[in-house]
Amino acid sequence: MEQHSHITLPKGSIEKTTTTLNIGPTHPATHGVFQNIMEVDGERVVSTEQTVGYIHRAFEKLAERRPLYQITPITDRLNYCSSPINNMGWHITCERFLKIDLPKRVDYLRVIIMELSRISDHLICNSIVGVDTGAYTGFLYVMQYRELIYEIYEEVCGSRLTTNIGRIGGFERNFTNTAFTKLEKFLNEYPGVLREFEKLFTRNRIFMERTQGTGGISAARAMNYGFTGPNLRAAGVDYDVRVQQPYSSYQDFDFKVPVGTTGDNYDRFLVRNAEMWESISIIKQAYQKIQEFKGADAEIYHADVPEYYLPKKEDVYTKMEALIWHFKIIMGEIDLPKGQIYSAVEGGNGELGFYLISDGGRTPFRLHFRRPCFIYYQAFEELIKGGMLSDAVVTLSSLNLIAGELDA
Amino acid sequence: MSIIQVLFFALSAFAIGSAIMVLVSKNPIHSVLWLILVFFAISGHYILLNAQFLAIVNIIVYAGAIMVLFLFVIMLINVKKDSEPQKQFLVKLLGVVAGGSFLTLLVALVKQTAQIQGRNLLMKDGVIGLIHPLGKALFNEYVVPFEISSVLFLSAMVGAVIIGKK
Amino acid sequence: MTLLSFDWALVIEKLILIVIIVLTTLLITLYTTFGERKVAAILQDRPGPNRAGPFGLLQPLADGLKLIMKEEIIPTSASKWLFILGPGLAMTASLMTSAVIPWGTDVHLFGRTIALQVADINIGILYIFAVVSMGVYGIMIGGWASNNKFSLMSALRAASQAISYEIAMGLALIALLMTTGSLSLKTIVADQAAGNWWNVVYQPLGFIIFFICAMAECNRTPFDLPEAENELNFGYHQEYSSMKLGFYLFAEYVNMIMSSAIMASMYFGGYDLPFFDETTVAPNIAAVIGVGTLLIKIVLFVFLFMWIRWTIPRFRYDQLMNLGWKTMIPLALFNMLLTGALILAKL
Amino acid sequence: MALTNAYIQEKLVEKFNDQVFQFSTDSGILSFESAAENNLKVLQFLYEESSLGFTFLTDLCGVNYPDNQGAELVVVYHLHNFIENIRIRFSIAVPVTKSDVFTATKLFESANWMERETYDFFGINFIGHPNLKRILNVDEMDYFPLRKEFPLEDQTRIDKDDEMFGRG
Amino acid sequence: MRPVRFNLNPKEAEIADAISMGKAPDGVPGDGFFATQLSSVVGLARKNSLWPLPFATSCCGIEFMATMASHYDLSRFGSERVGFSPRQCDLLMVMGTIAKKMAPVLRQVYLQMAEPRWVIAVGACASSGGIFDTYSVLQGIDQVIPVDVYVPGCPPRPEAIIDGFMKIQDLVGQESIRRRNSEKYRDLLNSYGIQ
Amino acid sequence: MQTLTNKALAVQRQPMTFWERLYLINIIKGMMITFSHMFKKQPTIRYPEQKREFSPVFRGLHVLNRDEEGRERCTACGLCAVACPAEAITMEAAERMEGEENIYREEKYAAKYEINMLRCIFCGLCEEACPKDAIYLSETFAPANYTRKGFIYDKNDLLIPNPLTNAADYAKAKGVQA
Amino acid sequence: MPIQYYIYLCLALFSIGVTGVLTRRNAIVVFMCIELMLNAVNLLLVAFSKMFHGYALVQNATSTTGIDAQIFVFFIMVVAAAEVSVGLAIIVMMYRNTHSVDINFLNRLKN
Repeated sequence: MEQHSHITLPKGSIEKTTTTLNIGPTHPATHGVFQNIMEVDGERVVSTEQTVGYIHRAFEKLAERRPLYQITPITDRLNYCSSPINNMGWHITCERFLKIDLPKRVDYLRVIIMELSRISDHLICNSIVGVDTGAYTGFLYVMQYRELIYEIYEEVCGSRLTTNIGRIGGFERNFTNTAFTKLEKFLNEYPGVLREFEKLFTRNRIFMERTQGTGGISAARAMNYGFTGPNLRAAGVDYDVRVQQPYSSYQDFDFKVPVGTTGDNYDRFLVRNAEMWESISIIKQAYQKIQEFKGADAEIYHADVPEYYLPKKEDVYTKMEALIWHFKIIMGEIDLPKGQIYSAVEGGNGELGFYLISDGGRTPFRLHFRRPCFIYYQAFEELIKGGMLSDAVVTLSSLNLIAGELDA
Repeated sequence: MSIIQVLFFALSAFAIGSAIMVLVSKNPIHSVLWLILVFFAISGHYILLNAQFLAIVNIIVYAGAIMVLFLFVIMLINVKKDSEPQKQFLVKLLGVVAGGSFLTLLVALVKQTAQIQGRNLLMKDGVIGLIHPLGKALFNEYVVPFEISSVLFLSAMVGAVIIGKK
Repeated sequence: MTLLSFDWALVIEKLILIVIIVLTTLLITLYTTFGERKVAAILQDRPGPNRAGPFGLLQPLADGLKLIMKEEIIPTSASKWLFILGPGLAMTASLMTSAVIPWGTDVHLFGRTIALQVADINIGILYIFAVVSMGVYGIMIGGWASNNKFSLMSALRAASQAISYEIAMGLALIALLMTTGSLSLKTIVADQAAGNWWNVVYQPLGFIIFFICAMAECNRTPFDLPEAENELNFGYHQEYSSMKLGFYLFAEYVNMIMSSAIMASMYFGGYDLPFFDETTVAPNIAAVIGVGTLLIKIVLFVFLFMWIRWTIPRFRYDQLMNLGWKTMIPLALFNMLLTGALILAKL
Repeated sequence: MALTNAYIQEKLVEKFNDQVFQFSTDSGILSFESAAENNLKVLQFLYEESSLGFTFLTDLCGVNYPDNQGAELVVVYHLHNFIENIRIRFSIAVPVTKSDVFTATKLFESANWMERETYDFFGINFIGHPNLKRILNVDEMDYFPLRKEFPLEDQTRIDKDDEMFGRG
Repeated sequence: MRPVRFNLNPKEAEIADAISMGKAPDGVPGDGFFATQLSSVVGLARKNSLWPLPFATSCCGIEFMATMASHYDLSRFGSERVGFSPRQCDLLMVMGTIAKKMAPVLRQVYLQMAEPRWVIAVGACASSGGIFDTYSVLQGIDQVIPVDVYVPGCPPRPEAIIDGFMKIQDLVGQESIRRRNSEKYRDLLNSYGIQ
Repeated sequence: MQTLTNKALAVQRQPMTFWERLYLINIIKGMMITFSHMFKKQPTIRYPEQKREFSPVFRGLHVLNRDEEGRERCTACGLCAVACPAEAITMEAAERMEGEENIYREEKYAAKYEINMLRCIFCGLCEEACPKDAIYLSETFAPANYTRKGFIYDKNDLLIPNPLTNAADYAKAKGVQA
Repeated sequence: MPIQYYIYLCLALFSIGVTGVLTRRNAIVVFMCIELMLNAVNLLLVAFSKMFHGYALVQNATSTTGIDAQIFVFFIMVVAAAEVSVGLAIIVMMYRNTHSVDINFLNRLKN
């Protein structure tokens, strides 16, 4: 019929009943820097295409131009919610590569710092899940106590977030008594807050309904997607680098690896919460072990490696030999051994690996970071497909994607 | 002219003007909004006639529910202004002519009908439009139709859900 | 009693009353926004705004003046008139409710007896219902006119939410009407003030349903899906700047105050101060006490709204619908049947 | 049964003979190489052979050796067997002029973005990749920034005096 | 322990240096009394009601959270209503690295903001690129949008962020309501290619 | 998937009980928590009025140290500039002239010493790198400014007061309350 | 007020509705025009009810003559609401299937 002739539909448009939503890169749910181009049918997500790279900073290229000790500040900015883990992961990599053995006390101090930063990392993630389900107050309650962690960092290294904490071979200075007092304060006050936080969310039906059954993934799929850390554990695989390949004397501690069953948002939330409790227990054990060091042992805060660890300042001012080492280290004039190493630590959100290739020069020939976020953000589409738009938001935050790490 | 007459003519003009705007608006959303204004005008007439209950029900049901549904559907399928199909001018013209002659015919008819000549209506007095007598009538004499209409409504709802689920 | 009695003195009196009520409402609203920020702050262990004027009391004025002086942006792709109409409609609809609320007992001034109620229409509750059902247009039109997908989505959410919860609200009210036997708010309040129990005693379930539905109608957490900032980025008022945004933000608080006033009047005795015999004081003083009592009740309800908002997460769209259709409506029906049965049993 | 490096080597040689070579152990991790066209076969063998079971792709990255004529670009895979808790490193080399490598996305979903990243950084062309385009950098970029010949720095920077740093 | 603890001469910020200030050219009559009064009242209102748009991309965003949280509480300044809709905000707080891929987005957000708008670059990365002197990072956001206040630090402490915020407040409080219509302002925007 | 370790611990994920299904109980519990916070002491530091004590190792603005006789310690060796990952330090060396011994401690000194605070990431590596006890990070955080030029700190801004000519300020910089 | 006024008003509204049905092709607008016609009829019913009520009152002060018309209006509203819910569901379905709200498109039903 000719009167219909002007109603010609573009091909495929009859089937297309979806809307394209562009979420990000400045959408509140993406915490800044991801872009999700979502196809939604009403409120249901049909598909999504993730775009990343909005804060790509070329860490790997940068690291090729820097002597080892200058790479530490770069690792700070990988996962900035738990910078100390990155710092120490890098130091542990260097130490393994340079075959430096660390005194036990340094290991234990590192464990304390690392577990503190794991707590702060999980804390941010879980409270942001709370914020994204609409409850802002719990977030502010726990943020108060994150400040306690920051105070400890500040006491040890002088900075709050991008800590640049520790050096290859140990710490830059011994922990002061104030630091330990602050740690005790933290250990006393924190469990109560965490309990309160759990009470606010865990058994609240609205929260349970928002998170249960959304963003779930099976263990096999999660492994195929390269999940590690809490996200993999939530799916039911008890893989933890701290247990599988202990570093920094983690074998000396008694702790559990919490695992979930379905890998959904609620499981991730629970796993992170449980891990915080484990971290507190680890810190307590480590603190106890540290107190057992007495006398001169209690002054050890670095390994005795003059080639890599800066000499004492007083020696630099007075002794020629120390001054020479000082210059050599700072100028980066120490040749690295040839070879390559892959070393991993359990970062805030998964296996944080450092793949270092040295050709015998003074800077790494190539340094590659295995960034857990980058690897599992790929699975986002599978996680949220068929769910609601609101689920996508919660899933995004419960994956704990840190843009700095993701984009490197 | 009494205040009631003033109100009557104002509301009538308002109603007819808005109704015409319903017709001529290209954008269906505008049509909906104009139609809501028509309903308000009609509710105004009800109040003039002291049919308070009907006035308020008219707003609740028509303006508050039915038109929201219309708006909802239009937004849901998001019909764009330019994709709105238009009839050919001739067809439109024919439609207007037909409507106009229909009006003329009816007006002529009314003019000739003797029964209604010179009869007035009671404007603001009388209690039948109030909720009390209406409720009494509704739940005494008209209780069976009332129940039937509720069943009708329920079945319509079920039907709508079934159609929508397909 | 009709709506069309033209006593010019009465008209002037009513006009003055309307102006006073609207201005007072706006002033209270202004400070409710401030109160919301303060309450949130105190619940969250922080001081809240305290640098604008003494204790930050000038904060809402600063916000208002800033919003007025801000540039008006009407997106080029938006439909202009509707874009302006949206916030205006939202504001008007929310203010119109105040007409039927009895703010106190009669006042005697200049030899006249002035009722502190703009219009005592005998279908007051239905009127409230009609106005509430109009409130959603502001959001829908604004959201649609912004020509933004998030806003549109928010408008759809708002519409379906409003329609769904209106039903349960109405059913809860019907149960209340069965006990009071009147649709006039003035009568309902007067009955409660006359020494009877407050209606909440007879209708506890009905009150809870009404309260939840009121939260949903005001778009407050946990029902603030239309403006969920984490998903829809403030939804329908995303594209609004300047005072049009202010209107939307304001309308939410006006709605909140109005629904608090309605709840206070219908379930909590309105201007009735418990354990106090109003006849012992001069009528004008009694009226003032009544107004004060009502305001205190409103403030308490508003605080409750805020307290809930800053405690719990929000629903998801489908859960919201489930709650509305599968829980609230059956519950309200049950409440209605129960009330009916009890009334019959008593007779 | 504990899986040892020696056993893995033995199995690999048994299957691929001289197509896998350069076995070495660096910091406890067995590394070996193969020809570029065999990468998928090797990965599949490692994945599917029940006694090996390297089902987890830990990492995939590229390296550029500008001095190795004919093998300038290298792709390194780190694989992990969770149950036996052992890692291996496997690499292939391709020339920069014809950098064609088969994609591992069929085996590991996780390889998808890592390969895109490697393409973005080094320009290694993964054949069969579902969506091989730049991931971190802007699409308009016309070079592969992590190759050694390209400079790190933004050349337009004005607020720095390079001469003072001995890097000018 | 360090032999010195404090730097006694941190640089004072000269408000006259700000890009939005600057003297009126000769021959332009000053505002009348009423206009001046209005300006100052409006400035007072605006400075106490700066709604920030946190363009938080990385580390500084986390410190911004700390600034918003109970320990520092930015809401004391009347700014807790953070919005992510550019239309509703007055202050664009750019926190974190802006890569070249992100720069157009940032610019777009700036363009969408309603006048009057201010920009604060928080942290080394946003202000100058920081340690990321690399091919992919924008060396300071003032290459794409005009910046009113820079806050150094990587990331700045919450105190420093608040300090920067108060600098903005000073600026806002002194701004004439006519400034946004002035020739100078148009020239500034034109220099960024913004009409 | 078999367990990999003997340390696995399943998380507590019970189904909802009847009371939890009712929403209200847990909501009221949560509201009680928030309500109890109304009476808690606020940890807020009202910044411009109240100031927080920074730790003695805090990494803030740099200072250039002098020795007890008021001579500049810096010898312009450039180690700090090399160590700086952000390359924020610029310096120019000069030979000490006759008669300047009371100004400069070593034979070489920094004629120009500038730190770009906008570049600086306050990592503290320069402090560690200095072999002459000359540069330190202080407990003063870097203030914000309106222009880029307000962040180029030259020697005048960085040097601590001279103990001989300005003893009071020197004591203040040392943190010794006079 | 003479009853003719109301009759003319309602006729006008009704005719506008008729014209709309004839001239518009958008199913939703057509539907709205039908609602307009219904409302015109409703108004007329109320008007007549008041007319007869007025005359009945003269004879009997407590007469409720005319109330049935108002109840009829009430039922019309109920039916209209039911009709709209089904009708809009149909329109949505039609839109889903044809991606258009053009009523002429429905002609295809016969093929």
